[in-house]
Amino acid sequence: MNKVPIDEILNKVNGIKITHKRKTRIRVDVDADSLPTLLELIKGRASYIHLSAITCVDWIADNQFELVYHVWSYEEKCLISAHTRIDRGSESNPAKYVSVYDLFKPADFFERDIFEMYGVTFIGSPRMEKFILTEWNGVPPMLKDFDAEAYVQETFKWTDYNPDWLQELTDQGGGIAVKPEDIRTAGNTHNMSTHRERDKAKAAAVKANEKMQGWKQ
Amino acid sequence: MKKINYNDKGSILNPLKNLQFYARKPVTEPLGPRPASASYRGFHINDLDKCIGCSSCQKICDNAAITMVEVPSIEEDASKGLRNLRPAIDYGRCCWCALCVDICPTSAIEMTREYVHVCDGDETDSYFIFPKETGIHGDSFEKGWTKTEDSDLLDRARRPMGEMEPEARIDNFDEIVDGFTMEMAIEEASRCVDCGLCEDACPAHMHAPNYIRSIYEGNLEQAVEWMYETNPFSHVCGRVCTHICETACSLGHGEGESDPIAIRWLKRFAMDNVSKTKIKQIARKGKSRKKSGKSIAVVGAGPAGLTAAFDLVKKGHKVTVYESLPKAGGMTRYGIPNYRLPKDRLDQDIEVIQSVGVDIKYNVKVGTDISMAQLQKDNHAVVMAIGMQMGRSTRIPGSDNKMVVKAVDLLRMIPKGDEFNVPKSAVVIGGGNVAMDIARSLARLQKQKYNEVNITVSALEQLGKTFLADDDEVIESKEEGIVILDARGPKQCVIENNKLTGLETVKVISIFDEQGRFAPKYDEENLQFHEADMVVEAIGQMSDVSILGDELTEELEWNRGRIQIDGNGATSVEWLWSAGDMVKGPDVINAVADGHRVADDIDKFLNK
Amino acid sequence: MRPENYQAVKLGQSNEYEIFIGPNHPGIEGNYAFRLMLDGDIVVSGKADAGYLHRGFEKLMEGRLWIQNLAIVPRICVPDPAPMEVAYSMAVEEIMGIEAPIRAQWIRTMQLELSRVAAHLFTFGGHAATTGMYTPMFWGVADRDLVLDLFEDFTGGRVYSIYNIPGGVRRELPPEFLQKLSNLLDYLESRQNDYDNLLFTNQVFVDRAKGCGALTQEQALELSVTGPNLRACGLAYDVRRDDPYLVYDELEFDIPIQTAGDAYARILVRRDELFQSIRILRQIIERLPSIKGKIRTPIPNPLSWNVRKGEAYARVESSKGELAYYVVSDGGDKPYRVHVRGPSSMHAVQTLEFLAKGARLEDVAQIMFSLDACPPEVDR
Amino acid sequence: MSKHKEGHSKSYEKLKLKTTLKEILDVAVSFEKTARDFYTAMIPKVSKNIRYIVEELAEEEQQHYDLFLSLKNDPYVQSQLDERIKTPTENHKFSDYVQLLDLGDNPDDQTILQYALAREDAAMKQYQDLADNAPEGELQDTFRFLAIEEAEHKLELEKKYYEIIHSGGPQ
Repeated sequence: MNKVPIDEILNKVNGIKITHKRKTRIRVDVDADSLPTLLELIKGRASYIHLSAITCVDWIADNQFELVYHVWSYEEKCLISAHTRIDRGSESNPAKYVSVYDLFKPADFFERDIFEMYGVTFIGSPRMEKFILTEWNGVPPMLKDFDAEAYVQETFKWTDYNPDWLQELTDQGGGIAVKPEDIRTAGNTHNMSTHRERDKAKAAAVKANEKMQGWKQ
Repeated sequence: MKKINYNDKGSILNPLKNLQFYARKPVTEPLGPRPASASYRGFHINDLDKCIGCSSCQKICDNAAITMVEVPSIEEDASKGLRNLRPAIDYGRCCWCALCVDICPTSAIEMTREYVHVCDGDETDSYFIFPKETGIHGDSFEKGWTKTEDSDLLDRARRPMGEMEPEARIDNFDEIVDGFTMEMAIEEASRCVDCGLCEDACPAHMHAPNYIRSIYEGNLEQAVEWMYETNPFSHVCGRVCTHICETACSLGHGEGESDPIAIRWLKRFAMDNVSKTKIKQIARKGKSRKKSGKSIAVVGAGPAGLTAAFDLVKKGHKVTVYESLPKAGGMTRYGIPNYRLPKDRLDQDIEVIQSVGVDIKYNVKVGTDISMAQLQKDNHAVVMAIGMQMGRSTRIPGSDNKMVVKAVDLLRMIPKGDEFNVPKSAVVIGGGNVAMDIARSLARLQKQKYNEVNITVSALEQLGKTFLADDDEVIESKEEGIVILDARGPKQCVIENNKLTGLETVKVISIFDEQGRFAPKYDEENLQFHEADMVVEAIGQMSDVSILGDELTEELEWNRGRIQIDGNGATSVEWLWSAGDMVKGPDVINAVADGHRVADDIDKFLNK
Repeated sequence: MRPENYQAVKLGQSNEYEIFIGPNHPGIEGNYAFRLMLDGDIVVSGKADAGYLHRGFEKLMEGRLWIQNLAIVPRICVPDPAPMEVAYSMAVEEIMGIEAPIRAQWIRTMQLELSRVAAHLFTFGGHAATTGMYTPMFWGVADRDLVLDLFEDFTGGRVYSIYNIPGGVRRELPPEFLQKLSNLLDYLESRQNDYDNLLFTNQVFVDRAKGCGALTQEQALELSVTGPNLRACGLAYDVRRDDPYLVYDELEFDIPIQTAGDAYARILVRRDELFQSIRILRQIIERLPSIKGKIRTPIPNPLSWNVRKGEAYARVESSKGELAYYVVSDGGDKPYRVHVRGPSSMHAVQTLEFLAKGARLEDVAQIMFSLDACPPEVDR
Repeated sequence: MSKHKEGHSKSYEKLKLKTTLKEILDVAVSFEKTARDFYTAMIPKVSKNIRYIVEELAEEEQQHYDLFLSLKNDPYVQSQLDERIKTPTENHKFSDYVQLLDLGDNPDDQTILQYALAREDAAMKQYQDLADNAPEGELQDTFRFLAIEEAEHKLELEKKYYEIIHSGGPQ
C-alpha cells in the first residue's frame, strides 16, 4: 500500500503550521475550529489511534488556554502534538471547547481533569464533574491566578519550634534571621537577602524589641 | 529462563515445594540501625568555620526547610564576605535531597550516614536542629553524601578574559583588557548564586546581584539601570574598581580552584554595550521636577564630588562644581593611565553626570581664585572633595635633586600632554599600584622614544607576601619588561656633580612585625646601586588642605591629619561636608559611596 | 465524600447495593477508592474515586526552580520512582537542547531497569495478596529491599533517589558497585524457581487469575492501555524499542507478550519482563566499565537558571506503561507548566471501571492490582 | 634644633660623670621633661591638621618621663632593670636613612616625624655609647635599659611614620 506522507495529510487542514521537531515528534498548530478535523484525519487516515494525553496550559497574559493533544501512531512510531488556543473565558463565562470523546475514549479522563483543574467545559464529554477535588469549592487550582503558596500560608499553620539552642542564640542577641517563607513568598528569589533587605529586617527587629521593652516597663 | 505457558494449569503441589525452606538457614537481621551506605543522605552537619552565611542552601531548599539564624559569636565582616548567619534545619520539612550540600559554595554543609531519629509527640522541638560539626544527636558519624566534583551545582571557573599581548601593548596607551563578549558575559553571569555578599561588601552597596541577573537575562539596559541607582561612575568602576565585591563573592570562598564572579568585568560589559543616549535617559530617572532653590558648591570634580553633585542635582538643588584642572575626573583622569581606563569612557561618565544638570567650572582653584569664605557666602552648603593629589617624598639624601620626582606629578602630566624629558632609565620607589602605574606609563614612553624599556621598581615590601600592588599589575609589569626589586629599602639618591646617577638601596629582611605593623629589619651589608636618570617616588600621597585657609583650618576639628567627619561626611563646621580620598583614603568606589552619603545628609540638612 | 461518612446503601426494591472500597484497601496501592454498584456480588458499575492523596504536584512544580522539582517528581510513584526523574530530566534537556553524556545515559538506563525490577517484585507480591496469598507479598517486598540497598549505595537514597539532574546524573557509581549488582542479579535468578512454584504455577493462583479482568487488544487500544497490560493483549509495543531513548537501541532484549489479556497474562508478562531487565542489566554490567567520560553536562547554577522558551514531551516506559512528562518553559527560572501523564491515569480509571463491570466483588481488587495501577499517577 | 643637638652632646658629658643609678635616672628624667616641654610648646605653632602628631609626641615623652620617674622611686628598681636588659630591642636603623632636617618655622607632618625619629635615634645611640663605656654592673645595666627604652620608642615612631607617609596610592 502506498503510504501517504503525513505532511500531505496534515496539510489538508486549513491554516496548519507543522514543525518537525525530531524523527518521532511533530508539532502542529491549528485553529480551535480545525482541531477536531485534524484529529479525525490523523486517526482515520494515518493510524494515530493512541491518545497519549491532553494538556492544558494557562497563558494568562494572553488570556488564552492552550490545549495540546498528544497522539501516537503505533505504526508510524511518531507522536503528533496538536496545539490549539482557546479563549480563557471568565468566571461568569467559563471557557468551553468541544470534546473529542467520540474519537478517543481516554479523552474522558483528560477532559475531566482539565475541567476540574482549569475550569474548561468540554461539550460532549460524558462526565463534566468533580473527580479529585470533591471537597474543593475554590477556583480551579491550576489556573495561574490561583496562588497556591498564599493559600497555604493563609490556611495552614507552620509549626513553631523553640529548641534550647535557639533560646540560647536569642539570649545572645541572635536567633532567627531569615525565615524560609520570607524567601519563598517574595516569589522572585534574586532580590533577597541583600544588605538592604537584611538591614530592613534588622531595623524591624530592633523596633519590635524596643516595643517589647516598652511593654515590659 | 524457564518458560511458563499460559495454558498450563499449574499444580496444586508446586507451592508445597517451598516446604524445602524449612531446611534453609533463616535470614536474620540484627536489631538497631545498620550503617548506611557511603553516599547516604542522612542528617546534616555543617562546618561552622567554613560556612560563610551566604544562604544558598536556604534558597535551593525546595521544601523551605532551612531557616537562617544569626549567631552573634561568629565573626561578621562584609568586606571579607562573611555573615554570621548559619542554617538551621527543620526535619519536619526536609526531604533529604541534598541539594543544599551540592550547592554550598564552601562545601560546609554535608550529610552523614546517621538516619534514625525517634521522638515523642511532645518533643517536636527536636525536629528543628542547628547542625554543627556533629549532627542531630550531637554525635560524630561518618560522612555520607558530600559534594563531589560531579555533584557540585556551581560553575567554579571564571570565563577567561582576553588581554592584549605584551608586545602589542608596550608602545602605546591602548586599553589592555578585551572585555567580555555577550556569550561570555551571560555564561559568567550565570554562575552567580545571588547571595548578596558582594552588595554588602561594596562601599556603595551596588546592586550587583541584580545587574548580574539582568545581564544573565540579556537585559543590559536594566543592568545599567541597577548600576545607576548607586553609581554614576559605572564605566570607571567597571574598569578600575578595587572590587571588594569579588573578594566577598561566595564563589571565591570555595576550596581549590574556585573563582569569584568577574563582577567588575560584567559591569564594564553592560556599560560598554548600552548607548550613551540610553544611559543619559537612565541617569535622569528619578530626577526631581521641583527646584528646591538651594545651591551647593562642590570643591573637586573627582568621583566623590561629582557623585554628590549628581545626587544633589537629582534632588532638585543647584550644584556648582569647582575644578582646578582643565578637565573633570580627579585622580581617575590624572592618576590612572589610559591603558587601564580609556579616557573616552571616563568622559562618558562625566558627560552623563553633566547631562543631568551638574555645572562644572574648570580651571578654578579654590583658595586662590575663589576663597572658601566666598563659597560659603554664595551657597547653602559646601562639599570638600579634593582628593589626595600631592605626592610624598622619601626625603632620603639626594631626594631634593630635580631629577627625583613624584609619581603623581608625572602621572598628571601625561594626560595633560605636558612635555617632559623621558628618562632613558628610571627607578621607581614604591610597591603600590601608583608605582606600577608610573612604571608602566614610563615604560610605554621609553618604548616610543628609545625603543627599549629600562625601568626598575624598588619596593620595601616583598612580592607574593606583603606587596601592595595587585597581582595582575605585577604580572603585567613584568611582561612589559619592568624589573621589580622587592624587599629593598631606599638608602640614598646618588648625586655626582649635582647630577643624579642612581639610587642606592639596602636589603629588607622583614618588613612587618607579628601585629602586621611596620617594623623593618635591614641587612646593612647588602647594598645595591641602580643606575638611573630619574628616580620616581611613589610612596604615598596627601591632600592639599592648605586651600582651606588658616582660619577654617583652625575652626575645623581634625582626625589624625584628615578633616574630622561624622558617619554622613559632615564636618564640625555646619555648612561644610567632606568626602572621598581626602577623608577616606584613595579608592574610587569608596569615594562614590561617600558622595552619596554626603548628598543624602546635605539634602536632609537643607530640608530641615 | 469521605468514607467515614459513607454507609452502604440499599437501593429501593432491587438487590442493588452501592459500596465503597478503599481508600485503604489492602489490594490497592496508595489511597484510592472505588465505588461499586452491586447486584448481589456482581458489579453492575464502578466509579473510580480519587483525591485522597492529591498533593498538587503539577501546581507545586510551577512554583519551584527547575532543579527543585527533582525532589518532587519521584514522589508521584513510590514503587517505581526512577522513570519520573528520568522523564522530567529528559524533557528539560530537550528544551535546553543539551544531551546527557553517554556514560550518564548508561547509568540512567541501569537505574531505570533496576527500578523496574523493584517495581515488578512489588507488584507480584501485591497481586498475590489480592488473591489471599501473603507469602509472595513478603518475598516480593523483601527481595525488593535488596534492590533498594543498591539504590542506597549509588544514589544515596533508598526509595527517592533524586539522582538525576538535567544534564546527567549527580554521582559516579561507588567502587565495586557493578559487582554488587551482578551478585544481586544472580540471587534474583536463583529465586525464579521459588516464585514459579509459589505463585506463577500455583494452581490456586492460576485459577483465580485466568479470565479475570480480560481485555481484548481492540479494547486495550481504545482505552489507551499501555505497558505490560497492553502486551498481555498480544501487542508487542514498548516505548523502549518503538520510541527509543537513552541507550536502549544499543541493548538486546525481547518484548514478552501474552494474548489472553487477563490478570494471569499480565502477571506472566511482568514475570518475563523482570528477567528481560536482568538480561539488560547484565549487558550494562559488561559495557559500563568501558564507557568513560563525564556524567554531567554542565547547566547554569540552579538559582539563576532560566531554561529557554520551549516545550517537550518526554516519554519513557515505566514498569506500568507509557510515562510522559510534558514540560513547558516560558524562559523563566521555573517551569511554566509540567503535565505528568502516568500510565495509571488510564489503567486506574476508565480501564478499571470498564473491567469491573460484570466482575465479581472478590475479583475487583485483583483486577486493579493486575493492572498495576498506581493511584498517585492519577492523583498527582 | 641646633640648640638641642648641642643639648644632647652636653648631656652625654653630664651623664658620663654620673655613677649611681639614681643620679643617672634623674638626668634621664630631666631630658624627657625637656623633650616633653619642647613638643608641648610646639603644639600651637603647627597647623591644626597635623597638631595631633606633636600632641602624641609630647604625650609619649610624658609617658617616658613618668616611667623614669617611677623607676627612680621604685625600691625594686635593680631587679626590674635586669629584666629589661635581658630582652634587648634591636635597633633597625630605619631612622638612619631619614635625613635630619631643620624643623623650621612651619614644619609639615613628615618633617616633625623625621625630627622626632632622629632625636630618639640620637638618644638611643648616646645611651648605648654610655653603656659600652661604663664598667659592668649596675651602671652599665642602667644605660643599657635607657638605650632599649629609646630604641623601642623609636620603633613605635617608625611605624607611625610608615602609616602616615606611605599611604598607598589610588588604584
